[in-house]
Amino acid sequence: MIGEELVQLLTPEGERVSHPEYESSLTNDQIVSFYRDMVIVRRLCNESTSLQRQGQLALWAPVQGQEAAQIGAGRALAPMDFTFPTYREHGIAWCRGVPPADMLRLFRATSNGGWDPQKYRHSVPTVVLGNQVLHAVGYAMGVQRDGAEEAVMAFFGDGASSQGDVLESFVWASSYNAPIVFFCQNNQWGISTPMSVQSKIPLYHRAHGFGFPGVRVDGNDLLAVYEVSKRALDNAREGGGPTLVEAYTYRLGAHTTSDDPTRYRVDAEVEVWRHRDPIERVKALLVREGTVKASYFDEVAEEAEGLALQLREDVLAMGKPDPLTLFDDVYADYHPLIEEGRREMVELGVAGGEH
Amino acid sequence: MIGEELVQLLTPEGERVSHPEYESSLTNDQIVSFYRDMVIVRRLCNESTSLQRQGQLALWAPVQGQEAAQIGAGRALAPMDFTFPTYREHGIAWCRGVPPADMLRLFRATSNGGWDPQKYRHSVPTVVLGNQVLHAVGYAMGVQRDGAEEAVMAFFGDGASSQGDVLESFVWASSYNAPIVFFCQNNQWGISTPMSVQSKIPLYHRAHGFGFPGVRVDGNDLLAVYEVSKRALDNAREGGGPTLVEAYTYRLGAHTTSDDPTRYRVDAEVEVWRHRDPIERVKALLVREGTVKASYFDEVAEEAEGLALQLREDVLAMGKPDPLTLFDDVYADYHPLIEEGRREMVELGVAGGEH
Amino acid sequence: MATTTMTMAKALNEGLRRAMEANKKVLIMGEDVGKLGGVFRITDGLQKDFGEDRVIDSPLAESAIVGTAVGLAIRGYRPVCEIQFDGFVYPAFDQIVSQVAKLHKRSDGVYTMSLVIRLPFQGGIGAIEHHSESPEAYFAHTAGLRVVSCSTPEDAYWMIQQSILHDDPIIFCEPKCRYWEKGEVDTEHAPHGLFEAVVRRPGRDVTLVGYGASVRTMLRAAEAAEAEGRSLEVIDARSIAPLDLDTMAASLERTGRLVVVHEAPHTASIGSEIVSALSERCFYSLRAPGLQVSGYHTPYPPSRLEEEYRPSVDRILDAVDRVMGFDA
Amino acid sequence: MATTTMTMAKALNEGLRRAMEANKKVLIMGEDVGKLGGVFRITDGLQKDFGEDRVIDSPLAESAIVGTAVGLAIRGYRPVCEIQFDGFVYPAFDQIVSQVAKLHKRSDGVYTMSLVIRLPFQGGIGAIEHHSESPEAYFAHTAGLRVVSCSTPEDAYWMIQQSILHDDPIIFCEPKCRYWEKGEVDTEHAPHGLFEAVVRRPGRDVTLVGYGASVRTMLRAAEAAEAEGRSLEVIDARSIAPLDLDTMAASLERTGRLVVVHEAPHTASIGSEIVSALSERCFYSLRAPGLQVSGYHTPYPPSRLEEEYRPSVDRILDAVDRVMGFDA
Ligand SMILES: Cc1ncc(C[n+]2csc(CCOP(=O)(O)OP(=O)(O)O)c2C)c(N)n1
Ligand SMILES: Cc1ncc(C[n+]2csc(CCOP(=O)(O)OP(=O)(O)O)c2C)c(N)n1
Ligand SMILES: [Mg+2]
Ligand SMILES: [Mg+2]
Repeated sequence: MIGEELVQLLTPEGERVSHPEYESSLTNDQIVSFYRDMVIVRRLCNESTSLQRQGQLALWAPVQGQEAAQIGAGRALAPMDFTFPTYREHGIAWCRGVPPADMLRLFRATSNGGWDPQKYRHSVPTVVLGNQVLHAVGYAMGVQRDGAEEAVMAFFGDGASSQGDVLESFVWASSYNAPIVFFCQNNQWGISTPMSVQSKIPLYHRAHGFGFPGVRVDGNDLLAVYEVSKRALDNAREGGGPTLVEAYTYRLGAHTTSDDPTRYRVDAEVEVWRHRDPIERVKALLVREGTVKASYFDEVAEEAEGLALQLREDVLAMGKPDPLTLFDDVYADYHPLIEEGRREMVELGVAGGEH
Repeated sequence: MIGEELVQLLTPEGERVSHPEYESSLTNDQIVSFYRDMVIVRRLCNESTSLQRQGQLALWAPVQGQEAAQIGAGRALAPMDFTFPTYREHGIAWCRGVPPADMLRLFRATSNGGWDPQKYRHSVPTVVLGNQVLHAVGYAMGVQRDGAEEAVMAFFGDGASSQGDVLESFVWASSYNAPIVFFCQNNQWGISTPMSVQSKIPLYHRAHGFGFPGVRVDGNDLLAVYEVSKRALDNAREGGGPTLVEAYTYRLGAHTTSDDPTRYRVDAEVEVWRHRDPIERVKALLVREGTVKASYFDEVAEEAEGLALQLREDVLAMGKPDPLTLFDDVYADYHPLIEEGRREMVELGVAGGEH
Repeated sequence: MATTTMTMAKALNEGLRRAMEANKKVLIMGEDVGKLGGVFRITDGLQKDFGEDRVIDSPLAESAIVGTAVGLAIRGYRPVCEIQFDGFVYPAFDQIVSQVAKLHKRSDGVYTMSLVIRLPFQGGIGAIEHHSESPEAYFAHTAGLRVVSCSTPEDAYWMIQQSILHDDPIIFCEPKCRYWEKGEVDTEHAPHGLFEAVVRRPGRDVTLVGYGASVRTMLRAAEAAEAEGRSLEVIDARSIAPLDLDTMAASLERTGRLVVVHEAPHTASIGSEIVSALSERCFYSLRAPGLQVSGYHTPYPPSRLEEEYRPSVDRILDAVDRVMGFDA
Repeated sequence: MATTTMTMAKALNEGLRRAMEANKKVLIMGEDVGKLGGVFRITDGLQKDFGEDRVIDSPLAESAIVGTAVGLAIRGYRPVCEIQFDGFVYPAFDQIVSQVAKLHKRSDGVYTMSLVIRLPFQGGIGAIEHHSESPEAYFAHTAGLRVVSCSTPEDAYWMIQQSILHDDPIIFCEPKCRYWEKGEVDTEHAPHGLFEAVVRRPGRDVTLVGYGASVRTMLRAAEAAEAEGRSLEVIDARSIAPLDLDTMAASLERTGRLVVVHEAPHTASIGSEIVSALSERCFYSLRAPGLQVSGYHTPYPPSRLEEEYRPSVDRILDAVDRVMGFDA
C-alpha cells in the first residue's frame, strides 16, 4: 500500500515518517484535539447504527474507517470555507459544528436536509451521486466573483467519480480556475462495486488529464490528510485553482445498515484494513510520544459516551413532523397547488405530527 | 504548432518528416486515392453550402479543413469496423460508402437520419453532443461478447469533450477494455467557444487520467492521421483496449451555414490555417515526388465536379416526404396513438408529399 | 397448470432467468446487479449462472448504463438495465429521451431499440429522499417509449418476459413496496397481453384506475366501500403508455364515475391523461368529473410523512364521496 | 407611456439588460452567450457591457451549466442560464429535477433557488432534429419548479425581468419562431402578473387556450372562424405551471367549450392537465369535452413535415367543429 505516490506522515504503527513534499505542521494540542474528534465521530456513528437496529432510524450510513480522512480534511478548513457533502460526511459535519442530532434527521426520515447550511457553511446532504460537486464549483465561481479569500471543498466517493457531473466539474473548475478542492474518499467500494470497476489506475491521476494537480494521500493518516488538504485549500484561496485529493481509505462497515457486505467482499480484506485503523494509529502516536496522560484516552471515551447518550435522547425526542409541513418551503412564494394541497389535507383531518 | 507531442509525417509544405514512433505505410496508390477522396469531399461540401444558400437545404455543417482528419481515419477503418458520427463526419460517411445524397437528407430536413446504418456500418448522425460516444462503447462491448475482430470508432469534437457522456465513455471503455478508438477532431472551436474554454491543456492528455493512451496527431496531415488511426484500431481489434486520438485541426468554414464566425474569431487565425490546408499538403507531396501526372489533378477535379452535379440533381429530386411517414417507425409494433394520429391526418385530408 | 406461490421479487428474478435462458442476447446491466444481486436482490444468482459477460456490474453512471445499452441494442443484444432507484434515472434522461425513444425512427426502422429499463418506483418503504419517486409521466409523455407496471407476482413474472421479447424500448416500473408480497404465479400460461388493462375487481358505482402499488390500495378501498354499500370497480392499468382506454371506457360507460390513483404530483400526470382522455371518450356517460388521488405538488417528503403523501384508502374514499356527490 | 416597437428577441435582450443593471448579482451563463451573443443573439452585446464575469461563456455541458448555477444561487447570485435549444436541456434534467426543484425544500427554505433557465422552445423554424421540441410538461410535472412562456415582445420584456426577480426557479420558455416578430413594448408599466393568463381576444362560442407560438396560431384561427360566424375566445396561458385556472374557468363558464393548443405530444401534457383540471372546475358548464390540438405522438419530424405536425389553423378549426358538434 505504501507506494511512492501515497502521501503518508504516520505509519499504521503510529510512527512518524518523512515525505519529500509534506511535513506535519500540527501541534501536539491539535493532534490531541483531532484525536478526540475522531473518537467522538466514531462513537456517534456506532450509536446511530444501534439506533437504526432498534428501529429508531430508517437507515444509517456508517463512517467507520474514514475518520482520519474526514477529520483531517474537516480541520484543515478555514471557518469561511464552504463544504458540499454526500450522505456519509458525518465527520465533516462534526467539524463544521452541525449538531449531531441534526445529522440524523435525514436518517430518521424527518427531513431531507437537517441543518442550516448557511449557518454551518456546510451544505445539505446530497444523495444523488455527484450532483453536489457541480454546486461546489458554482459556489467557488461565486467566491471568485466576490473576490473573497475562501475555498470550497466538495466531497464524493470512488463510485461517484464515474458520474458525468463529477467529471464535468473537473472541466469547469479547471476552465475557470475555481478555488475548489475535490476531496474524493476512495474507500474501495461503491456498495458492492470495487474500485477497479471505476478506474484501472489510481483515481488521483484523473486530475492531471484535466490540467490540475491530483494527489493521493493515505486516508487513514490524520497527519497526512490534514497537510495535503491544507495545502490544497491554501492554494485555492490564493488563486491557485483546483486540486483533486484522493484519500485512500476503507469503509470498515456496511455501505448502509441495509447492506450486507459479506455478499461481495471477504473478511480477510476487512481484517487487513482493521490493522490500519485511523484512530488506533493516532493513539499509538500519542502513546509513543507521551503527549497525553494515559487517562486522556478514557476521558475522551467517556466524553464520547456522554455525547452518544445525548444523541440518543435527542433523536428519540424527534417526533414525526406535522404533515402540513409537507407544504412548507416548496416554493418561496405563493403557489396555488400548495394552497390546494394544504386545504385538502386540513379537510381530510389528517392528524398533526408528534411534538 | 509542431511540438514533440504532435505526430506529424508530412509538413504543411508537403515534405515527409520522420517521427520516432510512426512511419507512413501508405503506398503511392493509396495516397493518390485518398487525395481523390479529400478533393471530392471538399467539392461535395462546397456544393452543399451553395445548395443551402439557394434555399435547397435547411442547414449545412461544412467540413472544410478537416478532410485529412476524416479521410485519414476513414480509410484506416476495416470494412467490418463500425463508426458513430456527429453531424459533421461527411468524410467518414464518404469512406463508409454512404451515398452523398443520403448525407444531405438530414440537412434537407427530409429525414432525421438519412442512410441505412447497418448497411454502411456507419451510424446515423447524432446531434446531441456526446450521446453517440456511449453508444459506441456499448457497441464495442457487444463486439467483445461476440468475440469478433472488429473495432469501433466514435467521433466527437473538442466542444463535446466537456460533456458528461463523453467522459463517462472514457470510464466505461477503460473499465471494460473495450475495442474502441475515440476520435476527437479538435478543430479549435465549438461554435464560438474556443478550445481553451474546454481545456487548458492538450485534450489527448485526458485519456491518461482514465488509464488508456491518448495521442495528438496533426489532423491536417493525411499520412499521420492514417497511421495513428490504424495503429489504434489494430490495437483495439487485438484486445489492447481504447485509445483517444486527438486530431489537431481547424474548421476553416463557419460552424454551420447559420453561423457568423466573424463575430468571434479573427481573419488572421483563419489565414494561418489556410496555409496548413490538408489537401494542398498532399498535392504538394504528390507533385514533389512526381507520383502522378500533372493532368491527374484536373481529372480528380473534374470527377468531383461531376459528383457535385449529381449530388445537386439528387438533392433537388428529394421531395417533401408524405406526411403520413411521420407515423412510420416510431414503434416497431402496433401503438394506438400512432393509429389515432394517422387516422386523424387522413381525415384532415392533409396533402401527400412530393415524389 | 403449474402454479407456485412466490414474492414479486422472486417472480421478477424467475422471469429474468427464463428470458436469459431463452435468448443468449439478453443481458442484464446496472449497479450492483452481479455479486450483490441488486439492492433488492431481483437479479440474485443470475451472474453466478450466466457469467459476468451477461450480468454486468457497471461503474456508477446511469447515462452510461443506458447509453451503452443503446449501443448493445444496435449490435443486436437485448439489454435489461436496472436503475437502482427511481430518483436515479434522471442522469440517464437525455439518453432515454433523445436516443432510446428516437433511434428506431431516426434509423428508419433499421435499429431495434430492444431494451428494457427496470425502475423500482413509488414509495412506501420508509426510505430517504430520491428512493420513492414516480417518474412514469415523464416517460409516458415521450413518444417512442412504452411504460408498463406490474402489481402482482404473476404479472411481474410474465410482464418482464413479455417486455424483453418486445422490440420497442420499455420502461418497466416495479412497485418496490410490493416486492416482498406473495402471490400465485402460473408459470405456464401468460395471463394477459402486455398492453392490456385488467379489471381486478368488478363494481357498479365508481371506476377506480391505478397501477403498481396503488392497485392494492384501491382494492382495500373497494373492500371498505363495500361495507358502506358502495360498489367500486378496480382497474389495474398495467400499461401506462399506451393506456388501454378501451377497458377503462367500458367500465366508465357502466359506472359513470372515475377516480384515478397514482403517487406522482397530479400536474400533467398519468392521472391527468386518463381523466382527459376518458372525458372525451365517455362524455355522455360521465356523471361526475374524473378525479385524481395522487401525490401532492411537493417533492416526495421525508418518509415519516410518506403515508400522508401517498394515496391512502381514506383519500380514495373521500374522492369516491366527491364523485358520488355530483349529479349530472 | 414609453412605447417602442421591437422584436421579441430585442425585447428579451432589453429585459435582460435592465435586470442586469438593476442587480449586480444577476449573471448570464451558457454556450456562446458572450462574444456571439447566443445563437439567437438574445444576449447580444451584454458581455461587452457587463464583462466576462457576468456573462459567462461556458464549456459545452448542460448539466454543468445548471449545476454550477445552483452553486452560484447558493452563494447569493441570480443566474440566468441559456440552454441553446429545447432538445439540449435533457443532460441537465437531473440537476433540474433533483436539485433546482428540491433544494429550497431540502434546506428548509435557507437556499433560494433564484435561477432562471431560458429555453428557446417549440418548432417552426425549419431546423434539424432536437431544435424544435416542447419539453414544458416535464417541468410542469415537477413540483418545485415554475414554468412560464411569452408570446409577445411586451411580455418577453417584462416576464424575463419578473422571472429574474422571482425567488423560485423558473423555466422560461421562449417561442423561437416568434423571436423576429415585432410588437409594441411599454417599457414603463409591467402589463400583467407573471402567473396570470390573459384573454388575447374575447369570444363567445369556444375557449381556446395555448401559449408561446400557439397564441398567434389561435388568433389566426379565431379570425378565420369569425368569417364563418363563430366567435372564439383566445387565452394566452403565459404561466404553464402554475396554471391560471381562474381565468380559463371564467371563460369556459361562458363558452362551455374548450380547445387547448400546444406542440408537445398530448399524453400527460399541459393540454391533458388543462382539460382534466377544467373538466372538474367547470363540470356543469361543459357542453363538450375539452379537446387538444397538439403534436402527434411521434418524435418531432424532419422539419419539411413540421407544419403537418404542429397545430395549424385548420387543425384548430377542426377541433372547434368537433366541440361544437357535441351537445350536452
Ligand atoms: C445517481 C445515483 N445513482 C445511484 C445511487 C445509489 N447509490 C447510493 S450510494 C452508492 C454507492 C456510492 O459509492 P461511493 O461514491 O464510492 O461512495 P460511498 O458510499 O463509498 O461513500 C450508490 C450506487 C445514487 N445515490 N445516486
Ligand atoms: C447537448 C448539446 N448541447 C448543445 C448543442 C448545440 N451545439 C451544436 S454543435 C455545438 C458545438 C460543438 O462543438 P464541437 O464539439 O467542437 O464540434 P464541431 O461543431 O466543432 O465539429 C453546439 C454547442 C448540441 N448539439 N448538443
Ligand atoms: Mg466508496
Ligand atoms: Mg470543434
